[in-house]
Amino acid sequence: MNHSSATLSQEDLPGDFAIWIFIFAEMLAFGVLFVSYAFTRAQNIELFNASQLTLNRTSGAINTLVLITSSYFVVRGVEAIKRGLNQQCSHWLTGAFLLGGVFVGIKMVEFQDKFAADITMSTNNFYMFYLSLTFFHFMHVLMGMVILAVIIMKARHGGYSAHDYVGVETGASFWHMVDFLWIILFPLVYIIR
Amino acid sequence: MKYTSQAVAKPYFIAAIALFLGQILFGLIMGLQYVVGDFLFPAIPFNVARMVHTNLLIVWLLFGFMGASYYLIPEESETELYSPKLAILTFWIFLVAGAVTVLGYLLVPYASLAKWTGNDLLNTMGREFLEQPLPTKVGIVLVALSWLFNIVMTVLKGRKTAISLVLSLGMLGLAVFFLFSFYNPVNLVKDKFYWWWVVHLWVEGVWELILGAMLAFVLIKVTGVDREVIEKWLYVIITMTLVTGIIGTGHHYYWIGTPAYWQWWGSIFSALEPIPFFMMTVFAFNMVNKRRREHPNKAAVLWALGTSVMAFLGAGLWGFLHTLAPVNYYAHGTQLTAAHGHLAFYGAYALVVLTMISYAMPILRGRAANPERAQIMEMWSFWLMTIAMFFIALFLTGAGIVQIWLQRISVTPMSFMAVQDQISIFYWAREGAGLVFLLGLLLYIGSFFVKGKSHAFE
Amino acid sequence: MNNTKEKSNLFFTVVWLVLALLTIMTFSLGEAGMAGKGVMLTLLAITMIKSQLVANYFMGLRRTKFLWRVIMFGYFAIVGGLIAVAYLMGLK
Amino acid sequence: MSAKFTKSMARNVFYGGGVFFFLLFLALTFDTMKVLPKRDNSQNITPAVEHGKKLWETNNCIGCHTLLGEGAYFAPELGNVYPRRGPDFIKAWIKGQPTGVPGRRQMPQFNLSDADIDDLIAFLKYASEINTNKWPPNIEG
Repeated sequence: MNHSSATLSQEDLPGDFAIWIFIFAEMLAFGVLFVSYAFTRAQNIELFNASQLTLNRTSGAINTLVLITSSYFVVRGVEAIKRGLNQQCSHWLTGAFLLGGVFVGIKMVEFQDKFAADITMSTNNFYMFYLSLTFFHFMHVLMGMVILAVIIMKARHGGYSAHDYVGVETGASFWHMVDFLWIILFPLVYIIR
Repeated sequence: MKYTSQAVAKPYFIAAIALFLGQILFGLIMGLQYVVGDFLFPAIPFNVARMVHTNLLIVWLLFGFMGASYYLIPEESETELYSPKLAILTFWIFLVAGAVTVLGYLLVPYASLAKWTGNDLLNTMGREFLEQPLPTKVGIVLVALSWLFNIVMTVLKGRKTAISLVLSLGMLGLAVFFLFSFYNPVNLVKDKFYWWWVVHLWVEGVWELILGAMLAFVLIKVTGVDREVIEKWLYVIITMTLVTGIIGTGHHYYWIGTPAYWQWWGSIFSALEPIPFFMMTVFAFNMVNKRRREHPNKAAVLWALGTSVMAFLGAGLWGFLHTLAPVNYYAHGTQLTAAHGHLAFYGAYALVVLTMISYAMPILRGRAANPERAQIMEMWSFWLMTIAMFFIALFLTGAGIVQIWLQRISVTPMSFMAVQDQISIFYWAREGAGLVFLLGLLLYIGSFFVKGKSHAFE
Repeated sequence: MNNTKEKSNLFFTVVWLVLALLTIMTFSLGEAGMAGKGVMLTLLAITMIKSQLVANYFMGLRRTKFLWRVIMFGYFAIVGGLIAVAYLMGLK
Repeated sequence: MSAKFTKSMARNVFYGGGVFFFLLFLALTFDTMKVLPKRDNSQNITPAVEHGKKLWETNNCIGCHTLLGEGAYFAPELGNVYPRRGPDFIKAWIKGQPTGVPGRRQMPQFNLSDADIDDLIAFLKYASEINTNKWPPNIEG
């Protein structure tokens, strides 16, 4: 697969390095939460397996597809801005933003069900991890959407060019992080038993 | 001194050192009371000595922060301070309020002090670190607001730099979170929950912004490294401080009645809290190694590097020792907590104020740096105080570990007082280290009076 | 210049489809309610592949310095590995 | 190091990260406040307990003792002194202070009336029934 830019010299990280320090910190926090979930489950498997069944696996899967697609839209947006096409970039990113909204909508329905069933972080250890992980990730999706919105605004006003699109790549890197954290979270919490 | 109004910082620094000395004297009294239980009883019971010790600590650090900001903001904003007179007025109000409060602790039984100072009106007294009577608390709010007003007006009319912005945010946070000291519900769990919003969100939140801004300022001055690089990393470090420190408040919510999920949130995020301190150490050494000039004030460079290392040891490492919930279950409320408290407060905040004083005082007295002999004396005092405090922390850690074993882990747990007798050897050693610390501090004060050829401004 | 544009966009679309496919596979394994060591390891492997795909191609780490790629791959390997260990411990 | 590492982006990440985690902290606080009544024994707060807490504060007990592990480390933990010693012992102890034994740690005499001591004990009883996730590890506190 002769990827067009594979031949380029070793580049630096896409986007501003400041966001990457934040990305690594978030990855560390989520990583510790994932591993803590796994080892806590090892101590009470029946509880975790039982409670896991009450989760809405379909909405989780749909959300995964939604986030992956929105991540794909962001990639297309970055490819567009690399060629200086501000408007096209803002359209792709708007698509990604709307899909983020879909994710948030589905998530809020899911949370509503749980709270209606009087399930909270104090119900049991599984729900504590489930709600902590999904809510922590949910807030990251919201933050990612705020970042995308800022970039969309600037792109719509032609704020970027083929030689200056660091801001777009910075927001894109954060959004992709939010995506792959969910890619790990979904099977771990919803599927694997 | 580029701006005449920077001279306002001088009284603040002098008051800070004087109160620091007072704090250490009462620390020594308490250290002795740990081994000779009835020392100075009933004239100064332990609880009174403790109030004076902890309140003097916070007040002398606040004096240091205020002095530092009155010194560095005019230089950062490249304009005169908005109102030097207001700064002097604030100084005297704060000094008098502090002195009267300490005298109140010492001369009047606490219960009567509470009755006479309107505690029945609004009950805010009797909580650790927040023992001040209501009028003093109101005074502190006024002092904080006038300090904030003075600094922000100066920044607004001058150059805006990352350092002045971060310092102002730290001061704003300090003022806002202190307001929670007025909220004292009957519900003990809520009382403690919001009490930590003053204590923790100060020392592991906004104070770290002030610490970062002060250290960045001194590093720019003594290393001459490009401001852009230093301020960029300042932002990164304080970002990590807020990312880990805010949710890190959870490590105080394990055993006070709050839900069990705090044990996960608190443990995970407070375990990450040493990261910003580690970054600060790497950052400080990196900047000094890449320095573009040899600043004559070598003592200030030592203080700055010492701050970054001791802050990481005291706040980072010693904090991590007992921050994870399963460990904290046994270490909560033992001498291990006291060890962390001492080393963290000294390493992070006492040292950064001393760094600022060591850098600014010679300039306030009209020279780039103190004479060689004075600097050597200052460096001796740094090593004496730092090593002495390190040993205080070591001895208290030893006491804490034995206390945890005897009182909490062993199958036949001993009573509190029986355990205290078993660890009195550590308390004797700690008192010895405390005396060495006092020697270091006296040497530090002496260094201001050493005459000799000083380095003129280049 | 034109053909590389189509090619890279097509490439990303392919990556997207692979990711979608793997997600559907994960979901169907879940729906089938299968459990046990083999399924767990398969699911974990799929998850790590998907994450690495996102990191390599969507995030563009493919073209960056070795250091960043090691950090990212190491993260997936360690997190995935520890989760596997925890689940294997649970099975005993 | 990435060629692109600007101060302005570092500042944006600082604002974004700071606001984000403070909002998250508020969310956790909101949930805590909601679930607290089931754990904080607040249903047993009586005027006696309230007055007892006032006495606890105005006599600066926290200056020597710890309560639920927080305070000074000079004297025993009092969060579970009620189950450890019982009300009568506590009352006798408070009235009998200071011991005056040379070299031993001394507790001041607070000259509290019997009613005051009963209120203080009511507060300590209330404090001992708060759900502290099974802390302290044993009765010694």
